[in-house]
Amino acid sequence: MTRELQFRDALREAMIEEMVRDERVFLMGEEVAEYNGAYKVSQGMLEQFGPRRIVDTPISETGFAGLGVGAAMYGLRPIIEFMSWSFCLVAADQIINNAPKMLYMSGGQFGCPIVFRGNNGAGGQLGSTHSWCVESMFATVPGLKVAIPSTPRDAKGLLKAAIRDNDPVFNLESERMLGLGARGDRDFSRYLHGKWAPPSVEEDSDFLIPFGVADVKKEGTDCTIVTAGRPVHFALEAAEHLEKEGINVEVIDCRTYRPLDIETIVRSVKKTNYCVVVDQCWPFASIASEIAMQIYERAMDDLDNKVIRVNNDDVPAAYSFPLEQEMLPHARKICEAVRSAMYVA
Amino acid sequence: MTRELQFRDALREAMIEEMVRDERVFLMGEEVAEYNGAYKVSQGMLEQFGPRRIVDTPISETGFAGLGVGAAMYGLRPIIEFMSWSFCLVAADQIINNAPKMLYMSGGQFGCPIVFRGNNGAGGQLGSTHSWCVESMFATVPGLKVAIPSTPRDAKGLLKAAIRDNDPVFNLESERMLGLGARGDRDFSRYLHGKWAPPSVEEDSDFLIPFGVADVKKEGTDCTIVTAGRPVHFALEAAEHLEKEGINVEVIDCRTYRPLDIETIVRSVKKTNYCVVVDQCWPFASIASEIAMQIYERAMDDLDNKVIRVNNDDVPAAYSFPLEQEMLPHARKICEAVRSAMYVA
Amino acid sequence: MTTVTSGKSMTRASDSLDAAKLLDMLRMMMLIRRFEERTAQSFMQKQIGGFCHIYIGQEATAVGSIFALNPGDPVITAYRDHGHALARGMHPNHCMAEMFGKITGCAKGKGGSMHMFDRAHHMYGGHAIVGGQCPLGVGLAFATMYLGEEKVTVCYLGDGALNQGAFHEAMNLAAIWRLPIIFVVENNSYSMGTHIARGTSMANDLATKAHSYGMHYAECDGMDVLNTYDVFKPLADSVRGSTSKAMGVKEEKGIGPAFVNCKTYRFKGHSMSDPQKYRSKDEVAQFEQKDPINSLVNHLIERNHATQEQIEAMDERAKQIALDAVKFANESPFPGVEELYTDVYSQPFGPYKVGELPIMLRENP
Amino acid sequence: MTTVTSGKSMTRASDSLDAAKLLDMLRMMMLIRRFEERTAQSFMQKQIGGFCHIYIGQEATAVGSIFALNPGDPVITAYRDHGHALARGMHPNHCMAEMFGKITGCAKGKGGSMHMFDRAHHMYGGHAIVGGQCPLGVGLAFATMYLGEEKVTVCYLGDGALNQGAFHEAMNLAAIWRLPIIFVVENNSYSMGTHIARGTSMANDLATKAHSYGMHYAECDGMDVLNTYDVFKPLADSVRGSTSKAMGVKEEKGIGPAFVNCKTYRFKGHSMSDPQKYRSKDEVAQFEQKDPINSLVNHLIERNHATQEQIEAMDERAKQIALDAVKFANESPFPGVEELYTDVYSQPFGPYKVGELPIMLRENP
Ligand SMILES: Cc1ncc(C[n+]2csc(CCOP(=O)(O)OP(=O)(O)O)c2C)c(N)n1
Ligand SMILES: Cc1ncc(C[n+]2csc(CCOP(=O)(O)OP(=O)(O)O)c2C)c(N)n1
Ligand SMILES: [Mg+2]
Ligand SMILES: [Mg+2]
Repeated sequence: MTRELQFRDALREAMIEEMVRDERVFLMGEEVAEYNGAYKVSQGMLEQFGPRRIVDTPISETGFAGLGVGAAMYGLRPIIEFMSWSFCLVAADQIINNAPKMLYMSGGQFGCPIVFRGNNGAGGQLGSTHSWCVESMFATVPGLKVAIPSTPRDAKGLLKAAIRDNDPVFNLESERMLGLGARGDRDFSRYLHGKWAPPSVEEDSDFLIPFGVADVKKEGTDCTIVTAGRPVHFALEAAEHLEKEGINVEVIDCRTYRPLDIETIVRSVKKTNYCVVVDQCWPFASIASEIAMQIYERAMDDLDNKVIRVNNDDVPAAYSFPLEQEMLPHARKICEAVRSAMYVA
Repeated sequence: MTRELQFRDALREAMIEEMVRDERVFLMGEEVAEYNGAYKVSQGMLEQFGPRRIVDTPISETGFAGLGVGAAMYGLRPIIEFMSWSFCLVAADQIINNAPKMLYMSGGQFGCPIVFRGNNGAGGQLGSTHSWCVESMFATVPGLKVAIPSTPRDAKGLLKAAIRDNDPVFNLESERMLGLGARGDRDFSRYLHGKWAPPSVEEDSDFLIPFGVADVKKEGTDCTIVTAGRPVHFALEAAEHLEKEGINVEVIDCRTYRPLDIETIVRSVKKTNYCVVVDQCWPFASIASEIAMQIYERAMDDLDNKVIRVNNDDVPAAYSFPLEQEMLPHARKICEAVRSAMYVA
Repeated sequence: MTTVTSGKSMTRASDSLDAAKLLDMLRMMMLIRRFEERTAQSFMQKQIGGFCHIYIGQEATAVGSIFALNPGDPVITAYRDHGHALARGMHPNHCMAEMFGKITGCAKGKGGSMHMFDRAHHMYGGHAIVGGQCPLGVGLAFATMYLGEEKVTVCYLGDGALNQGAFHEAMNLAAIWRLPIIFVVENNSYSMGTHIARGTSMANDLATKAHSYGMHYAECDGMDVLNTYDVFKPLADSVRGSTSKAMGVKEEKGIGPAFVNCKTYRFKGHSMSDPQKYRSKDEVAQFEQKDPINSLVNHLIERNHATQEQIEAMDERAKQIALDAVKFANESPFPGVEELYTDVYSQPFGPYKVGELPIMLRENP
Repeated sequence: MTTVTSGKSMTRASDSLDAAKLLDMLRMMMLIRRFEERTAQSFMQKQIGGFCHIYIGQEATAVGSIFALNPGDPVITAYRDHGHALARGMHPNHCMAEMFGKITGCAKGKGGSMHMFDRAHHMYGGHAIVGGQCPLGVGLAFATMYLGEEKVTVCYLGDGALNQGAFHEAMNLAAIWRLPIIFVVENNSYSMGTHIARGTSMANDLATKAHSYGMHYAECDGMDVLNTYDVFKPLADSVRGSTSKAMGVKEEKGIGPAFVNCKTYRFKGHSMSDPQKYRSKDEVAQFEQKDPINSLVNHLIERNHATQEQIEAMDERAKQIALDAVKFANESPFPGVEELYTDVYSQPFGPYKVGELPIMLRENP
């Protein structure tokens, strides 16, 4: 029996279970405690764990991100919430200089088991400074791990794995997905049923999704779509459209970008011989460029056409609804890319 | 007659000429005035222009980078020096949220004609927090322009163009190149002679190198090497080695990564049918991935083998000399890549 | 350096304001109030998207301070910016249309509620990253000093921004270079659900923060437009055109930068989606007693500067303007998708194009 | 909250130090001095690369403060960190070898001069981004509070870091949560070529900065190891183990965080490549009069705690240890290129491998 579980609840379950399991884990961020989370992800956690372990911060991302790194060096296992990854830019030095390099700079003496998490990608009409997708910028940094879940099941399994991981993990969630699971069948999409909800804690308190293992979210034979995070849903929407046209795509969810499970991707491309890569960042030097490049490196001879990528339009995010919608790597763009990849006029 | 001009002098000439030409241009940064520049790039400029236009700052990158953006909105044309681009991370929000998005967010009302410049890439054994290459991370951001000169001639022409440009430009210099031109013939390299020194101000005070125009630094017939900045010199060093083996490479210097002159690159690839892309960033989602991807997009049928990329090793920069040297995209790696691209055992 | 002024102990600048000017202030506060009511309504009706921060309750802050400025003095603020835009002179139609995401908006719909820019009125924008506008404000002040202009920049921030590094760096730069800038904390005691006392050390003594930068400090009752004006008018005049030996002048002018703690209160939630469990209804009701509009109305009526009927007519007019703004916004078209690629670069390349200026500026360049 | 202590007006903590302890202090300062002379020499001989910041002149600061700590109290600092590493107990061999980029270095040659880490001695590193260590220090203090440990974290910074946002955010967080941390400004008046008065507003009154965060303030003569100890000993004891109601405890213990202005001077240039035109030879000479080592020597001799011969022998010994360190570093091998891919991840994937701990820790885990 599949639980009807929202994405935000899955995140919360992951944190609660790990906090119960390990006294060293704590959650810190803006409005996570008394306000119960700006997006209600941490609802009730203050009550359960008290102010020592669920810590409200002032608007000081550099301060509390760095605090997390220091605490991790000392042996704690912080979860630092950015209300939005867009706000992590003021803390960039702490998260991409200190967190991922401490182990190396100290010659292996001080690790940094920390999770930074929060909303990534366009919310709803938040404008250009509030709509960052950080995966392209940050997955380039050695020392980090980057997870980007697309379903409540993955959200829980990846976040639990992230909290237990001994390295710094960026967990990229999406404001647009937090409510998934509460809006009826559309979200569940007929492709996802079994892959929707994680087991409950009674069933499996050690339910973890290992890093670097991609998931075939929909099997198909005609063209491989590689993606992760919110665009998985765009891809599944496109899959429904394309199915009507007789095109049966395979949708691969990378789940983590660093490490990247290129084997699973290549296996699929060898089967379908066509490939579209979808990512929600701006195209230049993006995750999509990287994945495409790696496919060429390993499976060029299996490709019957070029790899086509679908990204955000290469412009800042606009506020206006029609502009923002058009900018995203939405289903229509993906359909067009698949048709073009498959030489279907 | 070619002038013996150091890279740092070329940068200074560019700034001085533009400051003489336009009263709105000023230079601001740490130690740029009284100290004459941490790397002597701004030597003598305080004396020439006074403290209003050559401004020493405290160690407050967020503060003075943002100051520059505000001043640019008001109509000035700031040059903001980061002693090293590694230090720009504490100012990330100002330089990638405010500078490149102001025009868009204001619907075209407030432009941001500003140049951020400084040393990029590994210096000499500075360790991982001080050895950032920011081109992969930042060239992904729409609204920015990114220049990365490799010779004194380009340094001057590009910086002058950057200062006159009405958009925010990141000018990525290199500590390892500032002294180029003073160390004898090795630097000039027999390939570069004509391309070394810019005209003097008397010859041409409007000597500008337009953005988005790549330069063929060495013509060749057998394999295209695409790169920019310091790695151009690694590539030329590789070219000398390979010449002895009878391989005649063509070396293309992108000069600006955003805009990217893909036409010139593709033209060369169509001629040589083999391609190696070299960049000094970490490989994942890098400039090299992007350029390779664009080559596949436009010239896949002209390639007789895969595009091979050469990057920094995918690890933080180590301090220790042999480790740092090995990490870089050095000539030996490039030679191997070319041989492998050309199926030469 | 250790002065504290509050506008109360001095001859009041507002005493020299004639009735017409006072009525202008009232008119503007009423406009903001009625405009914001329509904003909130339009948000509930899903005509406005994104984050939407309502200014109701804080009107006296923007109006009292901006009325103390010269027309060319630059103003910059955070994302709770509708009030400042209107007070600075932006037409309500362009402000509302922006929130509707329409091409007729001040930023052609590209900025939205949090990004109100108006070049003609020297409004350098609302800015959405907390504290991020502070270094920009310093840059505006630097530019006016650089150009030798007689100006003062006013940089607003929320109390939550006191905890951001950007604010501190900005304060220090302003102080060492004696820049003509006034930092104004619109201190409504909350950043989202966090009371200032939980987030800011020494929250009850912001004077010491100003003094730790050697900066002039003032405070005002941000619920009282006249007191706010009283503090800002002389302060703006003494900060305006400040110069610094560090920048090469021989004789320093002006008092350099200042910091104003403007105690105010927002009557509505942080944004439109705030359940407001962090404060009591009583607390809100108590501040509603100090409604800045009522206070000024009473002041005017007591002094026979206006009749009740006049006041009501003004309020009707404000309602009508707000309604017209909604109508204008509603009837305006969305930007076409080709607008995606304009205004990215002033000197475009590849797929990019130069954009047209917003009609707001084309009408009033 | 507005206390200012200087160690002079109170019973001196150092009065209770016996001769052996005082001689230990002297020994450590001599070691740092001689070690740094060799460091500078090795840099000139190009055996050390990168940026190299010499601690000569500031020895009393690290030694006086660290001797006031318990062995388990965490210490963290900026890039001018050799003195702290040695004072905290790092073996000079591992410190020097690190600078030579050798596998026997404290960080296997991966960190270099600016990144001295020693887990066994609770040295949480030198950090090269100015101000960046301050939030880390707050994290260490948070962790000790979280775990209910009786510890105090000491976080050193240069005067240049006063102008970084990270420092301010760290101060505020420490203050609101009463964290057991002491921020120590090693105030040598210069950040590279910039005198503190040019870069920091109110440079002559750092007390107000501390008070603006409601933080305990103290100052000490960083050229005088005993005065430094006198200030730090009681301060560390009262800060150690501080707790906070904000974190859920009923009874608050300790005085919370503190800020110490340690006035010191560097005798050498900022780094090895500094022509030092920003200060006069006279100024340097004047401070050399206050050489912290000479002062302690005089103190010891006056009180008959040591003879001139003993002192000379100690100094010879320090020279020898420094020379041995160079020899050790010289004779050690460079890391093999396979070390490129170790220590990137604790749980590696793909090309990465788990690294071995530095021999420093394997010998003394
Ligand atoms: C750097 C950053 N962190 C977090 C946020 C999210 N955020 C937006 S408004 C806000 C509260 C700000 O409160 P305050 O500064 O007091 O302004 P007010 O809302 O009271 O006007 C927060 C946390 C942000 N926009 N930027
Ligand atoms: C964020 C940042 N900006 C600039 C630098 C370059 N830098 C290194 S040390 C230094 C001066 C620091 O002076 P201070 O903090 O007083 O320490 P001191 O050298 O006197 O020990 C500067 C500007 C840096 N490392 N980090
Ligand atoms: Mg507030
Ligand atoms: Mg200093």
